[in-house]
Amino acid sequence: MSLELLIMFAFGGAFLTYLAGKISSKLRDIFALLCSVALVVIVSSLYKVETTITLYNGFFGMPLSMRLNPMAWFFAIAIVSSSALVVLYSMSYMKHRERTDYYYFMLLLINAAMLAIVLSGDLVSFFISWEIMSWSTFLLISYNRNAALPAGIKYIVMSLIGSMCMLVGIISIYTAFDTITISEIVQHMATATAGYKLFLLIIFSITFGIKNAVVPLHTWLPDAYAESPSPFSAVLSGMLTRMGIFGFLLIMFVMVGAENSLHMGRGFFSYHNILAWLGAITIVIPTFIAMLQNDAKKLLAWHGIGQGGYMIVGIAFGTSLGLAGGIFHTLNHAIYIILLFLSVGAIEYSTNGLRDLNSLGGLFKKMPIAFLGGLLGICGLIGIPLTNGFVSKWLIYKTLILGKAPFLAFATLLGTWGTILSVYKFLHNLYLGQLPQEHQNIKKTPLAMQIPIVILSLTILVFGILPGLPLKSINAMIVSFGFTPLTVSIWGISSETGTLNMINIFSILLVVVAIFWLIFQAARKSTAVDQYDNYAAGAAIPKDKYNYTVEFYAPFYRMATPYLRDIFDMLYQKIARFTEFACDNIRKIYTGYVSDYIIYIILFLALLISAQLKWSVF
Amino acid sequence: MRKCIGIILLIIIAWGILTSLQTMPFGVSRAKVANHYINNGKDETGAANIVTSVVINYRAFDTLGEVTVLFLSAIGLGAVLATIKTREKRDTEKASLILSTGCRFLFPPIILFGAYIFIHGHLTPGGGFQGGAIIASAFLLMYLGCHGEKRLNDRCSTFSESLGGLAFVIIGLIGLAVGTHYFLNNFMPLGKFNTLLSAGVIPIIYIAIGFKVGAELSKIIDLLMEES
Amino acid sequence: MIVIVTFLIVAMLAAAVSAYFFRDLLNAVIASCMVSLIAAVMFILLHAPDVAMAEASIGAALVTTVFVIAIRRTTRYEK
Amino acid sequence: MNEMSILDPVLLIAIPLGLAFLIPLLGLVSKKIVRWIPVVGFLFNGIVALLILPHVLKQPIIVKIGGFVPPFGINLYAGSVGMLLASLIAITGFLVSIYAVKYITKGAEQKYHILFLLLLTGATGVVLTGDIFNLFVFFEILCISSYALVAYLGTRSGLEASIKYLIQGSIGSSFLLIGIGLLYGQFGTLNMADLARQIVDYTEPSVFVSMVFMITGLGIEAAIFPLNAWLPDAHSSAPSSVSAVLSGIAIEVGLYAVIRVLFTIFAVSNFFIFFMVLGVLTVLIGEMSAFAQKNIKRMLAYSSIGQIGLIVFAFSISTQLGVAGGLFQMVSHTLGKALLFLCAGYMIFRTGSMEISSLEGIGKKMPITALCFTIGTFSIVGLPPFTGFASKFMIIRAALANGELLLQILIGLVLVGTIIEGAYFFKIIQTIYFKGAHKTDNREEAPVTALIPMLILVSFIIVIGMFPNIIDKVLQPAASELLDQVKYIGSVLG
Repeated sequence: MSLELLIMFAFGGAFLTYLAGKISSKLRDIFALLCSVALVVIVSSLYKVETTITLYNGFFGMPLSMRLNPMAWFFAIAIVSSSALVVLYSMSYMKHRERTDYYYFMLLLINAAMLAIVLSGDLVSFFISWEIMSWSTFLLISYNRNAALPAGIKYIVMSLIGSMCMLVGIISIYTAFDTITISEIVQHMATATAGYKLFLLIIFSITFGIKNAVVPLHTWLPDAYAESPSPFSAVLSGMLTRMGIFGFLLIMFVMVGAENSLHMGRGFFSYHNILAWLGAITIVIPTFIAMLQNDAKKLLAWHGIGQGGYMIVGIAFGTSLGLAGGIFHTLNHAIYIILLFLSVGAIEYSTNGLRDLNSLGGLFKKMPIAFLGGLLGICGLIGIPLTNGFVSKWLIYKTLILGKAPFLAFATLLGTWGTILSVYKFLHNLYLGQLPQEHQNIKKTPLAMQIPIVILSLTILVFGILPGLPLKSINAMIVSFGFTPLTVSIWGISSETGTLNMINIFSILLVVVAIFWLIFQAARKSTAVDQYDNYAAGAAIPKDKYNYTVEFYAPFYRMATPYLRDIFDMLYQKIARFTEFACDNIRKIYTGYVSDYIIYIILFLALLISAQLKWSVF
Repeated sequence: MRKCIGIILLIIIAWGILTSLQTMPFGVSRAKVANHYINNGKDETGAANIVTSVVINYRAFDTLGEVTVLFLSAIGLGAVLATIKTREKRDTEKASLILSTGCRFLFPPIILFGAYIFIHGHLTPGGGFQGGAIIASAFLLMYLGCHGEKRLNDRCSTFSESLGGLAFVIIGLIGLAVGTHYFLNNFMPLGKFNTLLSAGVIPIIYIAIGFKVGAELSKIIDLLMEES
Repeated sequence: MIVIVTFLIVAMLAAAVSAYFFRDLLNAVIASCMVSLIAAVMFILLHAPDVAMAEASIGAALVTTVFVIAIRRTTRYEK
Repeated sequence: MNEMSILDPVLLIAIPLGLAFLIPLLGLVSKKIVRWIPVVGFLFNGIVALLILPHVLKQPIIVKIGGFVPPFGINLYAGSVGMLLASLIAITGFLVSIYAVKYITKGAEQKYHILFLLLLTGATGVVLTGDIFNLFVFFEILCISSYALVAYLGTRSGLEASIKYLIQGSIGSSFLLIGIGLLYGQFGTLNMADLARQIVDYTEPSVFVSMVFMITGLGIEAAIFPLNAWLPDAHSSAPSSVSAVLSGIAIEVGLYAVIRVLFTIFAVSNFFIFFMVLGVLTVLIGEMSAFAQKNIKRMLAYSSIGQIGLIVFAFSISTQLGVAGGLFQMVSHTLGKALLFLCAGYMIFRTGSMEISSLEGIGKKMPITALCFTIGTFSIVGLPPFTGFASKFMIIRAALANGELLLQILIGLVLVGTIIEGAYFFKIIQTIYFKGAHKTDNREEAPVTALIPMLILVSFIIVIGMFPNIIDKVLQPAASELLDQVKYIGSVLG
């Protein structure tokens, strides 16, 4: 019962929020918040519950069902809690924007659709929810107008390509096995040929690869992230994109089954190995492209792609450790990237929409909470110990080293170095350095925006120090895939070559930090001066030159730009232009002259007649 | 070039039609449906004119459709012409006295002839369509010969075309309501063969059609004449 | 009888062909009117008087008038 | 049978015909009543059709007009397909005529209503008749009223489109007539069942010639690829309420006739591969042409071509699933496209231009209309949970069911068409909602008489999309009726 209630609550809440907005905006805000909090409560009350319910048989007599299992619960709780935080954040962020009813409606609808995706027990309801999610996302990406419009089109076209692939896959499964219920498909899959399984894996991988932005299919993401409203960018990067990971888990380990999907092909040219390599490429290239970005959100967006690569590498490697790492990284990534987008959003809110890294700086004092969020966020992103990103990255490195994959391991490390370089720029150009004059009197960050940032920051630390909390339920998920369980304690995880125990690291670090702090306190001699109170060779520095963070990586930029172009995006643009050209020419078949049209008609008739009478084709 | 292609294509089509036609022996009765009409038409419908029995009884539904097509073309023409307002007065020469008198003299007999044709539709060749067309040609004569003097009465033509069509449909519906419950059933007594009051509903329908067709065709002429 | 029929057919064909070749559209209309008229006669010879009646009144009279009206509203000569 | 005689399917044709004849008379009394006559007529039709529909699912009703046994008289064949389409026509007609009450204000109003009524009556006749010449007659009614309605606005483009349509349509009609004539010459009967029975054991290749003539003739109205050049002009220059039925009903009915001829009369199986390729070509060319359009109604018209291609493709799979999918796609296209044209009608009316760029900010100005439009596009593109998805699902299922390589390749191409379709429809949605300045125009919503039909169509789209079982109960018998030639012959000739 509670599952139906959950879904009804999610979808109904979205519609009612819209209606409430017609009455008063205050009522709507409260209602939206209540809805999303209620969803968190309901989902968390369903912990360790495993049920299956049939919604109805209305769709061509196919039973559309919902099922709850460890995997679904894990993703569901992540979805609802992140969306609750985002809704809370939006209450202030979106206050003075137009069409807020619509915004909340779409936000909650996307949330409900994602919930329906992870809870769906059959492929048709999976597809339906997937598509609802896709089109509502499109509607929300376009929300910011202007530059957001092409981004939206790019997103929806790629998304449609993915959906069509998935639809073909689903229907072929239905024709092959005569069922759409996932649990039944699993049983039937044993009878399928290896070729068919490979077909399924590939065709679903296209869909999920597009959604998760695996490298050749990633081009929709940077624009979409950058141009959406910031709270929605957070949802987009945190959970929505990661529905791709959910999909990969579903197709690889649930439907096709681990023992099949990990033995598809031979040697290097096996399915999961190629996927892992794609993941590695996804880590390296976007991370370095991120370094070149001057738009805070675009920078984060490219990191979003790159981090997706870690997850892919983890789950494609296909050991319990790797899987745990991949899944955990999905959660961790969600937490810190939402945090980062929310803090960038806070800056955007305060500076009236500025997010250009070159024109900001020194906001540390003005917006301490946002700075905290940004700092902890990038710590998580890099994977500094004591933050959650460290644990999942550690798991992935460990997997790759244990799995004797030095190149992949090197790629992941390379990605981390790139991350460090680029997020330093991010942190520095936003919060550190000099505060430009025009930002001296920026708006204060409202409380509703601060609370989510604080909560997420704390979560990063909690999961970093106590990784066992989420790893337990991840472990349950891995077991349900048929892998050997990990030995997880609340402080960490042990594997055959070494144990990760965060409490040790925590205490060591605590001591080190305390010592350093004392040293710094004792040795502090610097004095604070105003930013214009500095001179070079006796002359004041021109004002426009004072911000030394402008063009932070200029030499690197000059060196790397030719190699770091997004060739896939260029290729797709070319295809799109060609299609447009072709469309324009096809149209010219309809010349506008009746005599031509009559020739067509007569030609058609004459062709058919002669085909039959002369050659008896039919 | 284009013409050549067109001709070649048309030749291919003609070839197709010819091969089809070769399979039909000319003049030999193969149609069993037609045989049925010839053999049983008299008894089943009571009409002396077999063509009429087919048109108004066996295939009355088609006739209803055709009447509608005619109705449509008049209405459609009216609808299109109503939107184009480019009326310009042209100088027209008045017809000579002899011509106009002759036309006026001929008008009643032609009308009468048309009426005769459709009233006797079930007995002699012709019927509602032909009668209506003849009536319309009488109006045409008036338009040509006595320019602008006598115009079709709009209200009158509307009445006759509407009532004609309605009568057809209502007779059909009465057939559905009474007797054997078939639409357009010949529910009235067939009467004595080969007399004016025979063949059940056929004469009534034919009169309705005659009025309707006459009114519609005249209206089309009226519309076009008025415009020019 | 056969002579009459042959004559009618030849005349009909001639009228049809000349309707195609006339540059003066009014002439073409009259020629096509002749086709209809001869067709009506042919129908009578083929014992189909009702069809003949329809052909004479509609094909020969009404259609011709409609064409003439159309010509009057547009141009008389084919370009 | 006795209690059924009250609900005779022939009423679906007779009553609207009678009402159409009545309109000129009523027009003399009051101009206002006339507007409501089509509404009344189609309300009646809708009720009757929906009441009859459950009866025909198991056993078709054969209506003998005039009481003559087929093949001697004309008969109506009110089977599941016929009644399904007849109900669809009646419902759409009802909604569109409500819309037209306020929408049609210019020109010869009374004549518009007559033509509109007869257009759909002709369509009903085509789908119900069991006689091939009768089909031709009703087809003519359908075509002639559409010629006139296309030119109704009297604009230059309208007249030009109408003339083009008239020329091509007349060629089509005459080809159809030639085909029927050849068939009658060969078999001496006009009854479809009787013809089918005789054609089964007739081996001369020349029977194919008559079939080709009929297919070409009907194909012009059905807008199959090389024969559809009239469509974009005609559908875009007609008044929007007319475009809605032309796109939603007229071409579907044309296609129904093609399918009926192919499946029931000739039952040619090896023609379908050709037809399938034609369908895919129609999809691709329609969608690609739509992509480049700047005029919203032209875009919708081209998109109709694409949809027709999809339906043709579905039918030519010629399995139970494929045919059912094709019929379903017909239903969803009718609902979706009618909705789109109705919405576009008032959008154009309010902005005064058919250019897509002029629709900027209409989402604020006419929120409900814009919302309906959005839902319509989603349904046409085939996004869940709207009807378009359910029907597309069925078609893809049918295409993949056989495991034939050709079918798989073709369905791939169809899906490419869908993606192109998605791209241009989503662009329009962005234009409606997200383009232009943030100005707050005062609201200029469409009148209630327009909103009611739109909202009803939206609710149909959503309900059928979520519960396709409702309609699947009709689709399955309908598909088996189309495929089962023997049963058709048996139930007509006894």
